[in-house]
Amino acid sequence: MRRLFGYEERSAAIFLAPVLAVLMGVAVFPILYSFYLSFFRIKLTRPNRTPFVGLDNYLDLFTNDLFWVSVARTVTFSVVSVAAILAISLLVSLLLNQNFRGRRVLSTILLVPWAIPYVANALMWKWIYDSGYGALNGILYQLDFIDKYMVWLGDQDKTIFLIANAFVWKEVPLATILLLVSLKAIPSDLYQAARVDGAGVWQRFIHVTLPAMKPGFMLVLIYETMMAIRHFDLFFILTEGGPGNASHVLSWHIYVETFRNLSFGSGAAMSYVLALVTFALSYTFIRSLGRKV
Amino acid sequence: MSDVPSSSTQVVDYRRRQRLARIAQRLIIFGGSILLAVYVIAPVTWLVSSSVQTEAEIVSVPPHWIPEEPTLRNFKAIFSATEEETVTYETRSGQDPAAGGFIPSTASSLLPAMANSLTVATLVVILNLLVAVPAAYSLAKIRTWGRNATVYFILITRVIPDIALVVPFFLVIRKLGMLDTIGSLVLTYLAVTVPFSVFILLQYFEGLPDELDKAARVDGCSRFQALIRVFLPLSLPSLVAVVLFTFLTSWNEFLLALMFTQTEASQTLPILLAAFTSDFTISFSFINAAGVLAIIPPVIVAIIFERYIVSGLTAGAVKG
Amino acid sequence: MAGIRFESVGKKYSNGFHAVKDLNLDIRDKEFLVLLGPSGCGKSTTLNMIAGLEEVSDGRLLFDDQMVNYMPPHRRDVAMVFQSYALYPHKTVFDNIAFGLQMRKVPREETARRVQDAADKLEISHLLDRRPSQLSGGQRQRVALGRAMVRNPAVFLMDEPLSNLDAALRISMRAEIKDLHHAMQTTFVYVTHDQAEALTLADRIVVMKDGVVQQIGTPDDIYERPQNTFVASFLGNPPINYIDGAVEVSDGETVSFVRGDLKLKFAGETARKLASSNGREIRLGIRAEDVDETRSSGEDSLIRGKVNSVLPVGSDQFLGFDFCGEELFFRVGKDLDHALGENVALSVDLSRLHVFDKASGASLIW
Amino acid sequence: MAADKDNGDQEMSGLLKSNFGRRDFLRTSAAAGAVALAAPARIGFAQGGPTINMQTWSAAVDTVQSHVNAFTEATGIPVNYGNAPWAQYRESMVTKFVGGAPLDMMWVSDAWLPEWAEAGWISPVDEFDFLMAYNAEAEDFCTNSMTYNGRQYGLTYYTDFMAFLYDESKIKEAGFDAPPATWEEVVEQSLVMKEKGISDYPMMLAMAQESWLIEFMSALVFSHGGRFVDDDGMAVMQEKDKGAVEALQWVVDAVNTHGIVSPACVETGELSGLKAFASGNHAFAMVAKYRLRMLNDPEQSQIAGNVKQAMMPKGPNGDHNTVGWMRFHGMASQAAQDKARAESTAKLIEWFGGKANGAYTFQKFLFLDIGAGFGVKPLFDDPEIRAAYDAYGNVDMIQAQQALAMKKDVVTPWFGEWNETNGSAWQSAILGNTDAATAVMKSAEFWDELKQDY
Repeated sequence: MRRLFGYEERSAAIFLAPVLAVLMGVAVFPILYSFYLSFFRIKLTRPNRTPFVGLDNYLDLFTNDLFWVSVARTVTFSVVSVAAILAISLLVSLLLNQNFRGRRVLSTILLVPWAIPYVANALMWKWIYDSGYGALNGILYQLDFIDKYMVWLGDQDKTIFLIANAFVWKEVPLATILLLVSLKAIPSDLYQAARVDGAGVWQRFIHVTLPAMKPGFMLVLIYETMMAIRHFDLFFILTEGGPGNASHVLSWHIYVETFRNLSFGSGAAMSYVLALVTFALSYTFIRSLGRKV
Repeated sequence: MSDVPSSSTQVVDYRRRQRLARIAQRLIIFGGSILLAVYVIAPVTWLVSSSVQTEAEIVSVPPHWIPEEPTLRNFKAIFSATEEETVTYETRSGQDPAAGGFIPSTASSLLPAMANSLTVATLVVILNLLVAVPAAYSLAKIRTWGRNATVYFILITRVIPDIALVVPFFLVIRKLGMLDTIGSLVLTYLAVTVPFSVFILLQYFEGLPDELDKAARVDGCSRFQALIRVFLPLSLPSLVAVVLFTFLTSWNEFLLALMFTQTEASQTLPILLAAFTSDFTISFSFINAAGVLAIIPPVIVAIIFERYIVSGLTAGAVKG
Repeated sequence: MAGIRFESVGKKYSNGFHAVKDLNLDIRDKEFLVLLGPSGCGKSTTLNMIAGLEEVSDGRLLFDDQMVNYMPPHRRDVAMVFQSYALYPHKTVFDNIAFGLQMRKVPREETARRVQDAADKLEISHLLDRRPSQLSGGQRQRVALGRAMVRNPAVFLMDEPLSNLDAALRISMRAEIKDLHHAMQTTFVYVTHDQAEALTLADRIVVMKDGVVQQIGTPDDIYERPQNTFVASFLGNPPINYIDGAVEVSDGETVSFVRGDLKLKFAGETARKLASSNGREIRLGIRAEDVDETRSSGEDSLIRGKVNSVLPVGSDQFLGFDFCGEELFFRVGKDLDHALGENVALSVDLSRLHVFDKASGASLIW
Repeated sequence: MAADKDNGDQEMSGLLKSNFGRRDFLRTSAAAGAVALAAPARIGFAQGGPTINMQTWSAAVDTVQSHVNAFTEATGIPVNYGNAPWAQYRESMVTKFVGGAPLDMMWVSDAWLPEWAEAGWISPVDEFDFLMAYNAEAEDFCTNSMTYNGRQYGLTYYTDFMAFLYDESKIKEAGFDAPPATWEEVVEQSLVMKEKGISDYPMMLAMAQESWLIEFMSALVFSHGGRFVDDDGMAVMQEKDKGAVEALQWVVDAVNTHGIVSPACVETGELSGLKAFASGNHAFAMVAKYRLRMLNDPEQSQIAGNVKQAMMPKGPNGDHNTVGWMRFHGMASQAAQDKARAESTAKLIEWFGGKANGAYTFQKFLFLDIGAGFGVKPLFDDPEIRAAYDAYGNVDMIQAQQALAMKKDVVTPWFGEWNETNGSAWQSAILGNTDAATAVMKSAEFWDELKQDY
């Protein structure tokens, strides 16, 4: 009795057609194509020897030490930066949700980091972190926090955190905006009801604000995790994976494998491992936060 | 205090506690704002300050926070773009040091590149809205088979690292005959931004009551009319979030632009910025000046739109 | 328009939930029909199917003999009032009410006139320029009603429209809705879980549970002649009391209910229907108000117990009554004075006893 | 290819070559549900036809553009000139080659020659006699660097070498009257400067992971009398006294023992290092010779006028050798396949790498505009050139050092891959994660592995 294409299905089809057309037309071919490449041993400098190797490119990863180093670096970078982004943007969005003088100015200032192209951002931080004449050393020295110029990016224990800082600095505005949008959707009578029920500030936050922010929170979590795991530009411009392999993250590893080593097959295989992890994380977040996107 | 009845003490205490709480709240807001502003603005201030320093001053140790001999030469170089079509031996920028020639010869391409970036970003924003809004509405409010599959399909298109997609993207663009055109960037940026635009709108639409949708349809709206007449006016904050997100993503994007563009006809701002760092003559102060200019258009866009998010013109009333 | 007919209609969601099962229902033109049941019983789903907001999975839904299974809501001539009112937050009251007319391309002057009319009737003319966020709950409710009224729809659907109001307002709005039905002379389908609303408003009531219709009938039918324990329990305040026991037929004509010392003699029709059921396990239902202390019709109508609680409710009082360890509630006159723990005997109105099969809960007499 | 088929291997013939066909594409994308293929016809640059596509990195853009315009005016051949940032140039070119973008002439770094030639992206130009004629006046170093497997792949765009520069005022302040001649003396003088507080880290070395790193390492190794690889291409870097261990050990000691090189050197790129030197932080620096001009420009440098060039210090077994490099104008294989396009492209190569209108115009402009070294000997006698050089450098010193410049010995098809590992290994040693010998050994093993693999 049910029709496959009732009015609802037809409406849905029409509404989804543009987005599906764009993604099918532009994104699907590249995805399938690079997936296809991941089953071949491709070295561009040997254009005539590109055998089909099945899963070898994937299996080889298990014995590739540098690959695992890069996984560890990626995990460190992602966990640190996503946690920082979430914490800061949560606080900032709560702050901006208050009514106070200067809020407009503050929120406009806040958007500035977002507005800087990544390349400019990376160059700016490179300039700030420079151990010779950088602004960070300058200000710390003038404020007497340090008595001689420090090594920043060149210190392998600090590198990844400094890069994370540059990343966080740039990503907080977007995360804040997304959280703010979800905060705006909380009806104020919910707060009043909670207040009547005797809930204190903290309880109101836990029981009213946080649950209502969940969808926005999830969106930020997924988006920023995806961005952090796959982030590339800062590593490229600030360190190229160095010093040693202190910032040799997975995305940089893939870049090196693909464009420096010209091994398109294994580069694609690594990309798909990364994609799988990203998808699994997103899926878990969606599920564990108990809501479909 | 001892002669004050205990009940009255309590009243006084309450009032004082409330006042203290309010003062504490103000202090927290004030302190938080200052801290945040400093964290955000300090690097940018340095960027601005160094953009008006000379190349020699910029490497001072310790840095000169306030330029001792401020100069607008970098900005002049950018804005004094010659109108001439063809560069000849005579009109080439000879890069004679005496004439401040360390400014990259491509300085005059910066404004055209900004124009390209602006065009690309604007088109991507418009197309995103056209494409993502109906999709998000459909996924949020129309319950049909294939809905979940569509959500995951959209998500999957964004989990693969761009690096892996660069070459196949290039093949698509070449086959479409769009190499070195703005169109190539519009198309690919649309494909990389639209999934998240859909998700931003989707989570917002899902927050709007189902009954609103039902009411509209019983009132005689087709699905399309319900979207246009009822949902769109209510989604301003999320629409603004999408506008900002897509505009800035397009404005910032580097890798694809690097691959698809090669001449002034299509090169975007980030490409020019990167190019400045690798010419024979490199001026950090000039690069910083270019960075400062790069911030201005998005900040203007943000200023235009942010109040719709921050003050939430309509959203508060939705569920009330 | 409009008679609405459900023919073996089912509604199954994609997650497998079967919200409505094999529904057969005829809604007559200009009737006030109330769908009554606890939450999740399928009543709202049924309403949504009439509106076209939910698609019918099985069977046929007909408006005046025309199948409308696939007709989207905006092509059906229905209006609906929602529990949350679902007013458009970005539109003024006027625009909220006018919206449906605008969508149907009613001329501007006509729209204005009808909106004004409706606003006058609902006494909200002074609010027309406000936005929903500036209105009180009752005002919003009226706007929601107005929005449906102006449409002059063939079917008027209401989904728990009063449940968000406070008690006093709810009662007065009931009366207004009843008036509205009279004035509009159109079919009303009204969903509620509130038995009082159902009993006051309905021409007919449909009681539903777990997607299945339990009973269809006039309020009187439903209250006086419940066809199963579910229907019987769902209506009545305090709810009907049950005592399990057996049928005893003596002398071939005296039919009684027996439980230990308690023996109640059935009267008239009931006795005749149970005459052949000697020894059958039954569940006896006694409505709270069907007892009396003053009337005394002999031992065969008395039920004895100990007073557990006394709850005055203004006009009457509820008596908590311990009968062989089971708690029964009765509604008695307020001038009666009983101390807690006191043993009392109440006389049961033998003509109003309800008898159900103990296992299935189905009525044995209606 | 046939052999592979016999082995049962599945071939993805030409999938990654530029002839990825329209039909392949349509088939794949149709399967993927592609739409939008009906998009407007080519808006971008014209394919084929008379237009020559020229791709460079973003350097001296204006100078190049003016020379391109003069070419079109002289020959009537239109040129589509595009450029991409140097740091990403190789990657963007890889994409363009693989993606089949129309390309005819492009700039190539000597380090990429084997790679690009093996991949079939660029073609030799030695069939054009009018191009080969220029070899007579060209530096042999350049001609050698453009030659792979006996074929010459282009004409020189520019060439330069790694120079040892010093800040004369700091040397004097420290009480020395001559710059150091050996690496040992560098340490001695530096320690004195440190002691006198003239500079915290007197020697500037830029050892960050970037494309310059191999040149810095090679200069250190060559000046220590070592090699990475011998003439047969076998790794010798791990061998004592003729390898790379001494050079690396010197750097490790300089950073960790003497503290005369900043530990931040592992994050310092050529550019940052240059700017730090220009800010007066250091007394010695190893940078490209053409940087002399900038360092002596008061607009850009706080030590302008004091920067002098010395011969590259030598190690115990070394002899002031340094590394040289060059970039050249090459021809894309797709141009070479089409006779008319090849002809036009060769003309463009000549216009840039040879003479234009009878003179080495481009080379001269390039030098005058930005100080980039030329690979054609006659220009040294040009009075204008000599005058320009004298303004900030010592021509004799430059010529003497240039004569000792050696080609990078690691330029092979697997250079890119090895370079990443080698760079990390060196950095690890400097960071103290491993000792110099182990680091170099690891690098050598990887070299042999790659060589064998190839």
